[in-house]
Amino acid sequence: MDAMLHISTLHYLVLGAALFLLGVIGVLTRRNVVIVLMSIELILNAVNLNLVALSRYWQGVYGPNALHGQVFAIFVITDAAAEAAVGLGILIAFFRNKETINVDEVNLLKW
Amino acid sequence: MYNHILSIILFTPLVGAILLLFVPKDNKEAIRWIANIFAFVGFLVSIPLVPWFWALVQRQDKAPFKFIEGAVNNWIPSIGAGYVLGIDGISFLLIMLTTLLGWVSILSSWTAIENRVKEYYIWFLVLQTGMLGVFMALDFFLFFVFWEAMLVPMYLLIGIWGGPRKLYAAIKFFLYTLAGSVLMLLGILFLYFNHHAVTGVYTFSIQELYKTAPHVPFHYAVWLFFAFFVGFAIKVPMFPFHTWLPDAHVEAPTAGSVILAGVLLKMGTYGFVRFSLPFFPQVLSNPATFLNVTVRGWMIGLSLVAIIYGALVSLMQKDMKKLVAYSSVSHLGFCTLGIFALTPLGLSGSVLQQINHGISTGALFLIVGILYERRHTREIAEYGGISNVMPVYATITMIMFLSSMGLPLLNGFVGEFTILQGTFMENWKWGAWAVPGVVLAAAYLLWLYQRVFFGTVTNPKNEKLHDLTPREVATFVPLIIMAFWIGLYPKPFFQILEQPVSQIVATVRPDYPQPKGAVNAEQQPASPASASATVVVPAAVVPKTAGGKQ
Amino acid sequence: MFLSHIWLIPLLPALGATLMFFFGRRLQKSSVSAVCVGVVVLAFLMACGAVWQYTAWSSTAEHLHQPYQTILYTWLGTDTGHLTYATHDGTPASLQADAGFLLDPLSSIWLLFVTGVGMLIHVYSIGYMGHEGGYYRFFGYLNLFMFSMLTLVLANNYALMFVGWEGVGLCSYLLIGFYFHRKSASDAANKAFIVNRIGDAGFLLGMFFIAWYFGSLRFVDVTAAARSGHFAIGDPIITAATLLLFVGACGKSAQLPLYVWLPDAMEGPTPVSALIHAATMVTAGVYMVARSNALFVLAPKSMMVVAVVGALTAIFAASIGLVQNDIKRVLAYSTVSQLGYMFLALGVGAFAAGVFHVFTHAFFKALLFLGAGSVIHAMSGEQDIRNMGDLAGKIPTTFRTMFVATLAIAGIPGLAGFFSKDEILWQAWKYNHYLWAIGFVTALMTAFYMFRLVYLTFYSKPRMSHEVEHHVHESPKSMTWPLVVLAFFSVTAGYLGVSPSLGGSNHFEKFLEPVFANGAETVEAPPAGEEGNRGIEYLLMVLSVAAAGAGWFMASRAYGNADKGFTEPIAAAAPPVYNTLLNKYYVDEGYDYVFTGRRKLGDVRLGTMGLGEASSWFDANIVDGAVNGAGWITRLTATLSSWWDKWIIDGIGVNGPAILARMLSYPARLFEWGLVQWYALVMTAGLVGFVFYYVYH
Amino acid sequence: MGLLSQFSWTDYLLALPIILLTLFALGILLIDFMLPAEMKWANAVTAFIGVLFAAAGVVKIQLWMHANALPGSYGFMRTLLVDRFAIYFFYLFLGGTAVAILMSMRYLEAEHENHGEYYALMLLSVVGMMCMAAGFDIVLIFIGLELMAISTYVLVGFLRRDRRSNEAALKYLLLGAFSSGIFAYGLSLIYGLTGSTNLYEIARHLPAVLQDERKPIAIIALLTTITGLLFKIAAVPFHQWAPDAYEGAPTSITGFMSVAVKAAGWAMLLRILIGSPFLLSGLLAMRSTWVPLLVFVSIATMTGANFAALTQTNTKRLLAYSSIAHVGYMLLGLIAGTVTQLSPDGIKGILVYLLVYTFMNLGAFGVITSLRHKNVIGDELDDLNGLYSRAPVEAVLMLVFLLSLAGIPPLAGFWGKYFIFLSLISSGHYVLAALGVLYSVFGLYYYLKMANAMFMGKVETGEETLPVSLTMRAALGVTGFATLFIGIMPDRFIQMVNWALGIAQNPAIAKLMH
Repeated sequence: MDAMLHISTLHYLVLGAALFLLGVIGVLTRRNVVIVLMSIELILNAVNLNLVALSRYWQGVYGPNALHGQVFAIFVITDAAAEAAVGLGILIAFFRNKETINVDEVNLLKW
Repeated sequence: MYNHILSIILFTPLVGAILLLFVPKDNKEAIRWIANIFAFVGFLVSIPLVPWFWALVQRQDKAPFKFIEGAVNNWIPSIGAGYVLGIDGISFLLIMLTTLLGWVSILSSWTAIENRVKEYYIWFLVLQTGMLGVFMALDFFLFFVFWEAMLVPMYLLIGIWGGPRKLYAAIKFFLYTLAGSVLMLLGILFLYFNHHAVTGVYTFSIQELYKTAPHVPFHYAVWLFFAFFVGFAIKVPMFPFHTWLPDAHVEAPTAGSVILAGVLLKMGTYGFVRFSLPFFPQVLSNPATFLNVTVRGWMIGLSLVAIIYGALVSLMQKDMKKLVAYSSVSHLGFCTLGIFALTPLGLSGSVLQQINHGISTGALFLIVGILYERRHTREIAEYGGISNVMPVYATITMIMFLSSMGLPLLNGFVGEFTILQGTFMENWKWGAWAVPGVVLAAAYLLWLYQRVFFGTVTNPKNEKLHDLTPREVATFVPLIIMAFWIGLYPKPFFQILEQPVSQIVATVRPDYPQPKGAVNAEQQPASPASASATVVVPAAVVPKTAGGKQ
Repeated sequence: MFLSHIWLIPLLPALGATLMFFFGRRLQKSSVSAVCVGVVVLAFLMACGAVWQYTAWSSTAEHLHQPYQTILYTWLGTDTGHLTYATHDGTPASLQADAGFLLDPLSSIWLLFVTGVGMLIHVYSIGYMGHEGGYYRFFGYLNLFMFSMLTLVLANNYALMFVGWEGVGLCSYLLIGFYFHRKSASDAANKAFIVNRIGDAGFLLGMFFIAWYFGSLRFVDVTAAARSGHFAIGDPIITAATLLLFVGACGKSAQLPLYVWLPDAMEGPTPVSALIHAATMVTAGVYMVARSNALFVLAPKSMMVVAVVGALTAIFAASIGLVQNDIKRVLAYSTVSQLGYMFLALGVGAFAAGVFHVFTHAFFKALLFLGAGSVIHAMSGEQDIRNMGDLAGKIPTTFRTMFVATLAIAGIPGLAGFFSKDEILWQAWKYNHYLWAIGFVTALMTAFYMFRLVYLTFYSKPRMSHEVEHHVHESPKSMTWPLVVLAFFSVTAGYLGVSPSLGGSNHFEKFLEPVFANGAETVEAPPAGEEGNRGIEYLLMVLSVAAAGAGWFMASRAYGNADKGFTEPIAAAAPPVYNTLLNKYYVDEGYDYVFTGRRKLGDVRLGTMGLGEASSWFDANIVDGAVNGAGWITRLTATLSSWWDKWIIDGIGVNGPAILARMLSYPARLFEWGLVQWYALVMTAGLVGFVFYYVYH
Repeated sequence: MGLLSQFSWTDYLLALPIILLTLFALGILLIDFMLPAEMKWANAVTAFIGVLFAAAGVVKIQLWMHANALPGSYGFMRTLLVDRFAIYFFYLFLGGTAVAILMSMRYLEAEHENHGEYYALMLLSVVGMMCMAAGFDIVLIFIGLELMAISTYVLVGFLRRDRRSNEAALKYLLLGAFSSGIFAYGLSLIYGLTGSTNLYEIARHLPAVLQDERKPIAIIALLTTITGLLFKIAAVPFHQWAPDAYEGAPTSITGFMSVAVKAAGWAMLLRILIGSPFLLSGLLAMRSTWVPLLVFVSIATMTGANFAALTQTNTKRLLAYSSIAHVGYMLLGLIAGTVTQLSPDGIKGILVYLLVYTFMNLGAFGVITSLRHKNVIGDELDDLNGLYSRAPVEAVLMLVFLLSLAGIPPLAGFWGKYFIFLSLISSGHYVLAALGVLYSVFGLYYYLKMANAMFMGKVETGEETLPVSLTMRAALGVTGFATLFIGIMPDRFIQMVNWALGIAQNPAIAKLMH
C-alpha cells in the first residue's frame, strides 16, 4: 500500500499556492462585493494551509512542540473572521445608501 | 555694540516687521510711518559700520573677514551648522547698498500701495532681513537658509501686489530660483562630506571649507562647479536662465522691482565671488575643455552673450519695465565678465559695477514707477513730450540714464572701465566683444528717452501730469549723490575692495603677478603663498594652473 | 601763478554749468549771460596767462621743452597699486588714471583757440538766442561743453581725455537736441551721440592696448616709452592701437565711415554749429592723433590709413557740398572736407602743418557759421540759399566778414587758409603724388562751392518773397562785433606759420617743435634737399592759387545773376550725378537699411534693430518657451492622466453610451470594472512585474 | 503550566502602554452608553487622558531602561522588543493621536456623528501600531497590523450617512484585506523557509536558505511580504487606495491616517527589513535583492504622485498625493548606503522625516478640518479662496505648513529631506539625489497653488470670519509651533533621533553594525 504516493510538505505548498492564486483571481474578476470578500477569505485559508503544513514539517526538525506555524494559523483565522465581520458591516452601510453591492458602482471617488 | 553690530543690522527690519503685526490693519497711516521709520533706522544702524570698516581698511587689517560674530557650530551642533556672521570689503559694500535701497524703496511705496498695506510692509521688512542675512552669513548652512527664506516674501510681494499676470510671474520666479538653489544644496552637502572625509570634522563654516574644497578631484569638482553655477546663474541671471526676470519685473510692484533689481540679482554674483571662485580654483584654471572651450571660456562666453543679447533685446521692447529688466541682464553680464576675467581689476570693477547697477537700475525702476503711478501704463507708445510737462523729472531721468549708460564722471563708467580693462588684459578678444555692449546701452536708453520725453505732448492724458512731489525727489537724492560720488572719487571704494579681491585672485591664480606694493607685502616678499597664508592652503598644493592668456 | 592753477580753467565753466543746473530757472536772462559769458572770458584770460607763463617756464634751462604737469588726485585705481595687471611682457603694472592736467605747446594752442573762439561765440549767442526759450538751459549746456573740451585738451592721460571726449559727445547731443520738440532735432541728437559712441568704443579699445603694451596711460610715459627705441617701427600692437585710436578720431571728427552725424547736427542752433561742429569739438580727433604722434610715427601703415581716409573724406565731402542748398549743410560738408585735409596732413607726417590748419580753420569756419547765422537771422529763419540773393547791400558787415572768410578758406594768397593749405599740399606732394592730386581737386571744389554760396546769398537776383525781403536787417552790434574780430584773425592767423619757402620763419612750427620732436624728421624729406625742390614748391603754390581762381571764376559765371528758376550747372551737365550728390550718395538711407535697421528691406528688418527684433522673438519663444515647455510638459502629463481616467475608465465603464457597451459586450465587460478592481489589478500587475524582474535577473 | 513561569515582571512593564490604552478604550465604550448627547465630548477627554497615561507608561519604560543601561529589552518570550527605536515610535504615535483627538472634537459635532466608538477605535488602532513598532516576531507584527487596519477601516467609514465615507471605507477594506492576505502569505513562506517566526532567528537562518535551491521561494516570499509593507505606506504601485480613502474619510481621520498610520507602516517596514538598529536582523540579508526594487518603487512614487497632484482640485486628495510623494523621498533613505551595507544617515533621515512630517501634515489637515462649518464641506480648493481675509492666522499657519511640506529651509520640512539627501550624497547616489531634489521643486508647484488660493483668491461667499474652536486652535498652535521650532532649532530633535538609533552624539559616523 505504501506504493501510494507519499504526500510531502511540497504538495501542500503547491495546493496552498493554487488556493492563493484562485483567491487573487476571484478578487480581481468578480463583481459582487460579497464574492470578493469570500475570495479574500480564500487567500487567508491558503495561508493557513501553508502554515499548518510547514509547522508539521518543522515539527519533524525541532521536535514535537515547535508549533509556531499552527499558533500563527490560529491568529490568521481569528483575523479573517474579524475582517469578514467588519467587511460585511461596512457593506451593509454601503448597501443602505446605494441599494447595490456591485463593485463597479463604487465609483464616486475617482482619480 | 561693536562686535554685535552685524546682528543688530540684520534683525532691525525683522523687529520692525514683528512690531507691525500688532498695529491694527485699517490704520494705514500708522503702518506707513512705522515701516518707514524702521527702514530708515535699518539704514542708520548700518552707518557706524562705515567709519569702523574704513578704520580697519586704513590699518590694512589682515583678517579675511571682519566683525566676526558667533561660534562655529553653536546653532545646530549635531550637524555642525553655526550662526556665524562676518563681512569683508565686498559684503560690506553690498550691505550698505541693501540698507540704502531698502529705505529708498519703502519710502517710494508710500502712495503706490493701497490695499493690504500692513502685510506689504511686513513681508518687505522680512525680505530685507533675508537679503542682509545672505551677505553676512559666514556659515554655508546659514547662507542657504537665508538664500531660500528670502524667496517667500518676494514671491508674495509679486504674487499679491503685482500686475495682471502676477500669479504666473510669481510662481515662475519661485520655481526657477528654487530649482537652482536646490542643486546648490547638493553641492553644499558634497563639500560638507568632502570636508569630513579630509579632516574628520563635520562643519559648514565657510572658512573651513575654503581649506578643503580646492582639493576635490577635477572630475567631481566640475559637477560641483556646475551645481553652484546653476544656482547662482539663475539668480544673476545669466544668459540661458534669465527668462524669469522680465516677467518678475513687469509684474512686481515698483518697490518690489527696485529691490529685486537692486539687491536680489547681486546675490548671484556675490555667490560666484564668495563661493564658486575660492572653492573651485582647480576647475576655473584647468585647461580641460568641454566642446573644446574651457569652463572659464564658457563663463566668459555666456557673459558676453548676456551683454550683447540683453542689450539687443531691450532695444526692441515696447514695455518700459521690460526694457529696464533686459538692460539689467546686459549690465550683470558685465559683472560676470569681470568676475570670470579673474584679475584684480576685473573683480573690483565687477563688485563696483554691482553697486552702480543697484543705484542706477534702482533709480530707473523708481522712474518707471512714478510714471506708472500717474498713468497706470508702461507702454512707451503711450508717452511723448513728457519733459515739457515734467521738467524736473526729465532732468533726473537724464542723469540716471547717463549713469546707467556709463558716461564718465558718473558711477556707471568707473565700473565698466575697470571691468573692460581687467578683461582686456586677460584676453583682448573678450574685451573687444564686450565693448559693443556700451554702444548698444547708449542706443536703447537714448531711444527710450527720445520716445518718452522729447517731441510734443501728443497724448491728451499726458497734459496734466504733475511733476515730482518733494517725497519723490527725496527718494532720488541719495541715489544721485552716490552716483556722482562714485563717478568723481571712486578711490575709497577701490581701497575697500583691495584686500578681498587680491585674496580671491591669489587663491584662484596663485601665479598671477602680485602687485608691487601689495597690501601684505611688508610681511615678507609678496610671494603668493604668504599672501594667502591665513585663508588658503599654500599654493604649492594647488595643482599648477595654466594661467596666463588662452 | 596762472600755470600752477591750470586746473581752474576747466573748473570755471563747470562752475557756470552747475549754477545753471541748480538756479538757472530762477535767474533772468541778463544774469545768466553775465555768469556764463563772464566765466568763459575769465577762462580765456587765465588761458593766455598760463600759456604766457608756460613759454617762459619751458624756455628755462632745467625745463627745456618739457610739458608742465599738475596732478590733483588719483581718480581711478588706488595708489597702493593693488589693481594690477600683467603687461605684454608680464611685468606687473597698476591701473593709474589720475585727475591730472598737462600744458605743452600742442595743448596751449588748442587752449587758446578753444577759449578764444568759445568766448566770441558766447558773446554772439547772447544776441542770437535772446528771444529763444530755455535761455539758461542753452548757456548751461554751452558751459558744460567748454568744461568737457578744456578737460579733453588739458588732460595728462588718456583716461581723463576720454572723460572730456565723452563729455563733449554728451554736450553735442544735448545742444543738437536743444529744440527737442522737433523730431528731426532729437533724431539728429541720438544719431550724433550713438555714432560718437561707436568711435569712443574704438578709442577705449585703443586705450586698453596702450595700457597693456606700455603699462601706463599718461602721455608723458607713453611718449617717452615710444621714443625709447625699444619698439620696432611697424610693431603690430602699436599699429592696432593707433588704428583704433583713429577710429575714435573718425567718430569725433566726422571722417569717412562715421561722418553721417555732422550734417544732421545742423539741426542745433547756429552758435552751437559754429562752436562745436566747426571750431572745437570736431578738432578733438586731430588733437588726439597729434598728441599720440610718437605712436603713429612707429606705425607707418596707420599713418598711411589716416592720410588716405583724410584725403577721401575731403574729396567726398567737397563733392556733396557742391550741390547742397541749405546754407548750414554746405558749411557742414565744407568742415568735413577741411577736416579731411587736416587728417591728410597728419597722415603724411606733417603734424605741425595739420595743427596749423586746425588753428586757422577754427577762425574762418567759425566766422562763416556765425555769418550764416546772422544771414538766417536777417532772413527771419530762411536757410535755403536758392531763395536768397542780393543781400550784400542790405547786411554789409556780415557780407564783408563772410567774404574775407570765403577768400581765406578758398586759399587765396595773403589770407590764413592759403598758408596752411599750401603747406599741407606741399607735404602731401612729397609723401605721395596721388594724395596731392586729390587734395588739389578738393581745393578747386572748395573754392567753387564757397563762392557759389557767396554769389547765391549776396550777389545775383533777390529770390526771396517780398515780406521777407522787407524784413531783412543787419544783426545787432553784439552779433556783428565777434564777426569782425574773427575776420581780423582769419587774415592775420596765417602769418604765424609762413613757410620758409615764402621767406617766413614759421614760428608756429618752431613753437610746436618739442611736441613733435622726433616725429617730423623720420618721415619728412631731409631738410638738406629743401633748396633743390623749392622750385616744385613754388610751382605747386601757383597751381593751387590758379585752382582757387578758377573755382571763383566758374562760380561767378554760373551764379553771377542767378534768378528765381536758375539751373545748377552740374544738373544741366549730368542729372544723375547731380541727384546722387544731392542725396549725399544715399549713404544715410544705406545706413538705415543695413546698420541701424530703422527702415525695413521688404518685410525683413536688418541691422541692429533687426537683430534686436530677432533676439526678442527668440527670447520670448525659444528660451522662455523652454522654461514654459517644462511647465507645459508637466501640465500635459497631468491632464493626460486625468483624461485617461475620464475616458478610458468612466467613459466606457460607467457613463459611456449604452450601445457601444453592448456592442463590445465581452471586452467592455472586462473593462466594466469598478475602481476597486482596477486598483487591485494595478497592485497585482506591480507584483507580477517584480516577479518577472527577478525571474529575468 | 511551565509557560506561565516564562512571563516575568518586565513583560508587564513593557506592555504597560498597550494595556493602559486597551483599558481606556474599553472604558470609553462603557461610558459612552451613559453619556447624554451633549456630554459626548467627555469621550474625547477620556481618550486624551488615556493617551497621557500611555505616554506616562512609555516614560516609565524609558526610565527603567535608562536605569539598567539597556538599549532595549525583550518581552513575551522574545516576541516583543521594546528598544529605543520602538520608544521613539511610541512617542510619535501618541503625539499624533493626541493632536488628532483635539482636532476631531468639534469636527464630529459638525458632522453629527459624535459617538464614543470613534475615540475607542482610535486608541485600539494605536495599540495595533505599538505592536507593529515593538513587534520582533512576524506573528505579533501581523496581528498588530490587522488590529490597526480593521479599526482604521471602521474609522474611515465613520460618517454613515455620507456616501463618500462609505465608499472610501469599502474600497480601503477590500484592498487592505487583499494586501494583508498577500502579506500573510509572504510571512507564511518566510516561516516555512526559516522555521521560526522570530526576526532574529529568521535572520540567522536566511543566509543558508539563500545559498541553496530554495532561493526562488525566498524571493517570492520577499516580494509578497514587501507588497504588504508598501501597501501600508502607499508607495506607487500600491498607492491608489490612499487618495480615495483620504478624500472619503472624515478629515480628522484623514489627518490621523496620514500621520500615525503611515508612521506605523514605516515602523513595520523597518522592523521587518532591518530588525532593530541595535540588533540588525529581519530580511537585511536579502538587501541586495530588495534595494533595486525599492529604487524602482521610489522613483515611480515620486513621479506618479507629483504628476497626479498637479491637477487636483480637492485639497484632501492633493495632500494625499503629496504624502505619497513624501513616501517616495523617504524610500530614498532606505536605498542610501551600499548594496550590502545600510547607511545610518538614511534611517536617521526617515525617522526625522516622520517626526517632522507628523506635525506638518497634521497641521495642514487641521486647517482643512477647521474649514468644515455649517454647509461648507471645506475640501475643495476654492473653499480656501480668500481664507486670508476670513481667518488670517489660519492662512499664515497654512502657508507655514505648505512651505514646510515643500522643504523651504527655515521650516521643519527641510530637515527630513536634508538628512535623506545627505545620506544619498555620502553613499554616492548622486543621480538619485539630483532626481529627488528636482522632484521636491515639482512639489512646490501644487503647494503654491493652495497658497495662491488662500492669499490671492477672491472670496465669493459673505465676508464673515471663520469660527475656530478652542481645541482646534490648540491643535494648530502645537503643530505650527513645532514646525517653526524644529525648523529653526532642530538640534534637540536630531539628538533625540540619534539616541533612538544609537548613533553616537558627535556626528562622526557611528558604527551601527556591532
